[in-house]
Amino acid sequence: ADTKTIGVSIPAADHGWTAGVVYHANRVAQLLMKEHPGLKVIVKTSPDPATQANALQDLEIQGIDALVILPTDPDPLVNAIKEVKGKGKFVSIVDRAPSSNDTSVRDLYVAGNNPALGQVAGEYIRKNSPEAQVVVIRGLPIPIDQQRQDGFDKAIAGSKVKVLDRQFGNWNRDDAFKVMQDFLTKYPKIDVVWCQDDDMAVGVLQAIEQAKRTDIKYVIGGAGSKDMIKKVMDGDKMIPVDVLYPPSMVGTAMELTAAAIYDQIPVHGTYTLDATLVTKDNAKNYYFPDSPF
Amino acid sequence: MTTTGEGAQTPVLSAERVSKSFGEVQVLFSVDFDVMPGEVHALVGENGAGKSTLVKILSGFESPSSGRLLLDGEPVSLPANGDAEALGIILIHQEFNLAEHLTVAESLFLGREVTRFGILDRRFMRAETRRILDMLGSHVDENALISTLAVADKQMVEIAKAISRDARVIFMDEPTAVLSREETDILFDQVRKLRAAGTSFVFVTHKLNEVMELSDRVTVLRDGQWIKTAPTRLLDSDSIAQLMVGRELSSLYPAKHEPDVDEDVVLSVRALSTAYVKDVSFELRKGEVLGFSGLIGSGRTEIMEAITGLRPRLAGEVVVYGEPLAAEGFREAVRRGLAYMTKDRKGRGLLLDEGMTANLTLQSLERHVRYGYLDPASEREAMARAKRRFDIRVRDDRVRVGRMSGGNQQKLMLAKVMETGPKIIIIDEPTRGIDVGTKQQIYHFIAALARDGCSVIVVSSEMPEVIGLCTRVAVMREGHLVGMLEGDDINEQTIMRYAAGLKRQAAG
Amino acid sequence: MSINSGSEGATIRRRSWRDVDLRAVAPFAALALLIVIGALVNPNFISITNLANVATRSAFIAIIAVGATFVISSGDLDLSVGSMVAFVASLMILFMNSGVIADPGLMLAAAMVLTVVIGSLCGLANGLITTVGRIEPFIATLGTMGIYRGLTTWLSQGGAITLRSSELQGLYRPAYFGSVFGLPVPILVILIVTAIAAFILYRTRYGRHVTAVGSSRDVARYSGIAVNRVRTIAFIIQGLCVAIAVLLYVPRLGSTSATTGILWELQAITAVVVGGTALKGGAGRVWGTICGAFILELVGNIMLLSNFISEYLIGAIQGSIIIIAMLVQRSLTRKA
Amino acid sequence: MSINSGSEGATIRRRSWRDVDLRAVAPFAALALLIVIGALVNPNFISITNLANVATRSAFIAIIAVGATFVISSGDLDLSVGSMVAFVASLMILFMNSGVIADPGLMLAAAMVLTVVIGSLCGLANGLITTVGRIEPFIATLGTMGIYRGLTTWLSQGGAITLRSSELQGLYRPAYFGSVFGLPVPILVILIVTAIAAFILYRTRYGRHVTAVGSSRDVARYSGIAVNRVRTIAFIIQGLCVAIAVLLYVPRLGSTSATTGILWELQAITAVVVGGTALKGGAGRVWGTICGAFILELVGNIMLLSNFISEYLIGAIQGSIIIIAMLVQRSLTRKA
Ligand SMILES: Nc1ncnc2c1ncn2[C@@H]1O[C@H](COP(=O)(O)OP(=O)(O)OP(=O)(O)O)[C@@H](O)[C@H]1O
Ligand SMILES: Nc1ncnc2c1ncn2[C@@H]1O[C@H](COP(=O)(O)OP(=O)(O)OP(=O)(O)O)[C@@H](O)[C@H]1O
Ligand SMILES: [Mg+2]
Ligand SMILES: [Mg+2]
Repeated sequence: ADTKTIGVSIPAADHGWTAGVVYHANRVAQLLMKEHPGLKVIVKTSPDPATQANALQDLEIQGIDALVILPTDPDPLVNAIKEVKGKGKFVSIVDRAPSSNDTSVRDLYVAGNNPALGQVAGEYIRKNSPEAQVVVIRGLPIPIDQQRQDGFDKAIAGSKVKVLDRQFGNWNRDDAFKVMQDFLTKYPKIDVVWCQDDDMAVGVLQAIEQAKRTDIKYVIGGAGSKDMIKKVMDGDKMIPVDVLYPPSMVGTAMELTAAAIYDQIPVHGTYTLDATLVTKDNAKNYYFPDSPF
Repeated sequence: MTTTGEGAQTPVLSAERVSKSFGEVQVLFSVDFDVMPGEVHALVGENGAGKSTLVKILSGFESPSSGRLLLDGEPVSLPANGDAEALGIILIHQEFNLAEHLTVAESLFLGREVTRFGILDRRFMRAETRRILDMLGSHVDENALISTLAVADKQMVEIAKAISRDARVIFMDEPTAVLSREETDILFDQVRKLRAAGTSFVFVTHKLNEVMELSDRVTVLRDGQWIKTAPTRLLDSDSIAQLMVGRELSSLYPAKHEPDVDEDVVLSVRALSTAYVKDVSFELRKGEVLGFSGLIGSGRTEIMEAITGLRPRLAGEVVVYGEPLAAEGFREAVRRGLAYMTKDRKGRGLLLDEGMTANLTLQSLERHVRYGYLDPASEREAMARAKRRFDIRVRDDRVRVGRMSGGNQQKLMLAKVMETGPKIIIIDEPTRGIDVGTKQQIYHFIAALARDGCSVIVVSSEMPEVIGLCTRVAVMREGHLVGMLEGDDINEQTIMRYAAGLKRQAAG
Repeated sequence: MSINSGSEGATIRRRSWRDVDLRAVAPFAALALLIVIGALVNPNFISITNLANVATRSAFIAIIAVGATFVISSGDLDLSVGSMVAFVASLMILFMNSGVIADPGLMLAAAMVLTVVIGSLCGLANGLITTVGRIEPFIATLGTMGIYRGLTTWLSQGGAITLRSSELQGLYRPAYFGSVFGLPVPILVILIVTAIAAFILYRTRYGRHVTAVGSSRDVARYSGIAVNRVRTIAFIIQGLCVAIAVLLYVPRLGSTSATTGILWELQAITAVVVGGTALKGGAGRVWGTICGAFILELVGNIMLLSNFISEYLIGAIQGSIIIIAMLVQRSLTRKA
Repeated sequence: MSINSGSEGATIRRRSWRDVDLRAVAPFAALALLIVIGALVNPNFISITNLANVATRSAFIAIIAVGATFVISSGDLDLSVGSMVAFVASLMILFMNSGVIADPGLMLAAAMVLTVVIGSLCGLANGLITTVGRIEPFIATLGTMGIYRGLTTWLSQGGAITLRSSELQGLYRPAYFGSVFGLPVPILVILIVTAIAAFILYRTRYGRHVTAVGSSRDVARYSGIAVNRVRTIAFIIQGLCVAIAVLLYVPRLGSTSATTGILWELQAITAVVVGGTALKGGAGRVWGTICGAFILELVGNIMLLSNFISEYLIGAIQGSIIIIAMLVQRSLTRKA
């Protein structure tokens, strides 16, 4: 009798982390549907903001009661989200917040902490290699990337940690490989690489290995892919830590949303997930060998 | 040479009651045709009579809608797309069939490259090409890209391509349309040589003197119907023309109309030079028909294109109605009443994928603008007018221009240029591929233009045309204007002597 | 010749009309087929709201593709349109954020004019580089694609550029979300733009020149057509269309970033080709282009509404549908 | 006519030869210019390591672009190569992960053979859809681009596919990172592939036919050339080149994902065009293509090594450099 529909709109799997999002969204969707017999969860992926705005319309056509959205790029999607919200649906935004992130846009905000991702990495470097010369490989030129940079800069502000260079690696292994090769050519001495994403770390490690350079002490990625967590677990010198930015947060948001529409629990406001520092000690808590990411 | 004993031998190739339709348009009606071993069989007829179509059917490029083909007396269905070459049946297309990105040698051997151990034997192919070109008396460089060749040189390459093959029957669809007299003679020598060795030729042309000169038999088509086949010696040019047109032809050339000496000079060219042409000066008066003669590649086209601003000038000046004309300003030239009809109708003259009307009005669209938009009705009217005026014959009004017969394309191109209502008209090869009947119409048309006060420059490789039409003839040689002939000097011999460099005037 | 002109002429005209019609109709047939498939996949599909949604959001690509029809018909190619959208939209929003004009209505009007001017200038730049610089359009516009995208990244400092004034936003919103006599504004804009484009392409001198230049540069030149001017104007028209698309895009999302419009150039070109215009240049089909844009958008919509396709496979199925649609079109045309 | 054949023939020959040479040399001149610029920008640039790095990593695009030279010369276009890399690489790694063959050496050999076969089959598919299906190559390969990419996403479930056996990885690594007589393997492979391709294009019957088909389909058909076969084989060669690129790609990172090879098709086409091959078909320039691929990679490298360019503007400057390089080339050719 209690048939409800939750629409889940997430970015298409275009790199490891988003693949993880897709994986967890589907996993939790199955769980929820088993738990609530009348519930239908529709998961849709979109490669870019314009398509995602379309996807929202398409979900609405299917008569959803609640929307969980992880925006590809939040600001361009605000209007589209408001459109849904305006029709009285329950809206949860995950991870990427628009600049005006208030109750007129959404009911629930499950936040991955982008500034913290940068900050935790920055603090680790500041603490462990206070005079490090760092090169930074950025993602794509979109706001979340900027937030991570800002967090990082804040953490190292006033320290002797020096950023030698920043370039975009587009969250892509091949591009990261190229950028790292050129960094290695350009700078005779690099202490630390911060590439804020585990996918890119793969390319970075290969480039370092190829150049047979020993000056680089370690590489900090981010997000918590199984490969990198494994390296941390195994005590790999090059990957001493990883900063967690779990793609499973979308599942958290979906569970909260289901709770909101079924149990009438007042779930509102902001839930911020930590950007946990994964170390050798706690790594096995975050190791999901079955995830594609 | 007189292997025309009909009935005695079986024909190499023959067509029996062949008909051809394109869609619902029939262009050949139950035509019979045969080729004897070692003969030259001329195929003549008006533009659009279906000559090219027949020749394409006989060489496998088109298949007949009904009727059958016989090879050595046995019914055959020829393989498509030129594969009939394997049977020794070769066609020189009316429109060129060369790839612009290949060199001459590469074109000659395209589709039957010679290899050694799987590797192209380029040296052999080049040498062989050189040999054949030399045999044809052509100076074309075997390494030149086709795209850099002049129209006539392309034609020579086509001919060389055909002759180099081991042929039983060679179809030549207007091979001489772009050739000079000299080149034609060399070609004919080769044809005679091969004929003596047993090769048969089918020769499509509009030049009836060539028919008389070379062929053993003549077949006449009219409106897709077979009219007559007869040994050439039983006919003369006039009777062939009459068979073609279906009526008696009056004299080919209209009476010349000499303009007064004190008529205005409408165009004057002063010391014009381009990359190839050096220091050319001449004047053109109102109502005058000025001929430009010379060998192929003597620079006539280049000078005309430089005058009209289609080609960069290096030096010199062009004055139209007393006002200088800027270089590289073809549009300005057109605006000032100058018109230029190119000789390269396929590459520069017509949009082959478009219909007739779009082509006709392309250069004169402003005449069909009503309230800022194009008026299709007005364009249709113009088309109907042009069809009447230039006797453009098509069986399907919406045919793509690329599919029209060669002569009718030529007429359409002339019509297109005339649509701009020019006062000074430069026509490069006005009657290329045009049948005698229409030729006469065009000559009279040019004469009428002159009488109405237009001035015309006729660039032509056909000597009789220049002689019959023009009151003055300029002769070019190797980029120089070597002579300006008037009155009785305008005769074949004198022109030839200037063109060949045996005689030369002080720059005039 | 006049003997058989009577009866034959008549049949000919009929035949070639049918011919022309079928070629032009083919994309519409593919569209109809898709709508039927869509209706089978999900009953919600055929609702007015959904169809209106699809038509509305196809507006950007459709309008850009109309411009692309000109460029492609004239024998060129413009790969920069996607980045141009991002660049022009960024400048528009930055201008509105600058607050140089106090009155919101005036400000909006000025911003719209500015957008149109900038779009045309971007098109002009593409045109000049291609024609005066004599660079293959593919390379030239690949270069400007990088330039426009790069400038956008720089303007946005890697982040987003968002329209700040909510007053302006409220004022501007109806340009995308509003409707006139029940017809959503974007659909209205598509129709107007296409009608004007069709008029220009088929009923003006310039349009005729575009076709001529696209079919043969040499013939056009020898016909006294200023080939480079015609080509450059086609690029400007493309820029103008991009500007119009931006005018609809900004009120929709109210923000841009360096990723705005990524790959739209491919979509626009695809719409043009699916609509029946040949990439080699020559005859352009504006209405076909619009139809092509709808088809692309519908395919995506059907994918989204159908719930049995793994989201990983959407790309693959989308690709297959495009190929199948073209095959259907081809077989329709062949029978003609 | 034989009167003037002597002198005239000679001048023409000289002229056209000079022309050909300069055209072929132009991309190399642009390359030289870039190297000079690079040396000025950063002294490290000119080091052997850096140049070797650049040449090595240009291998993928270069080899793919060699295949694209065939396709483009024959008058077609293949947009699917980037996704094809991802697809073929995924299958290769999945095969190696499957462990059906115990012996690592044998396994590797089998995987390589498989890769080549799959690449050729993908090319064949493109070729057949384009020629037999008579669909514009742009659309046909846009469709297969979606299909290959979609299948890859599906195979990888959106994530990465990583070569699991470290033994295999160790065995295979030198294929990218190794060197023979001081020459990195990828550079060696580029040279061999290009030499073979140049041989095929310029010295065999098939190559001649490719040029003819690209120059004019009708002429080729009338010369008894099996046009569709020539075109399809060009697509197969493209597939083969993609497979070779994959053979070098997999040992580099030992893994692929749904993003592998994104936009490589544009880069490959750009390399071909920068190298002097016209997109309209006809003459192909294989060595020019390689040079084009180097140029693209160098531009990126110089950007990164230079210290004075904001990371936001890199795309813009890259775009400008490509345009400027083409202008330089053009002006060189014009003087010829
Ligand atoms: N592929 C085609 N489709 C439609 N009509 C065609 C096609 N080919 C030829 N025609 C028509 O057939 C008729 C005969 O053309 P054909 O080329 O055989 O004439 P022709 O005798 O060679 O004329 P010309 O002397 O002008 O070359 C023309 O009306 C032409 O338009
Ligand atoms: N020695 C030469 N050097 C350079 N170019 C030459 C030379 N000889 C001939 N040409 C080329 O030949 C062309 C001259 O041919 P053009 O078409 O002007 O002559 P034409 O007299 O009109 O001959 P046609 O009968 O072919 O129309 C020039 O454009 C020129 O480029
Ligand atoms: Mg003919
Ligand atoms: Mg001439």
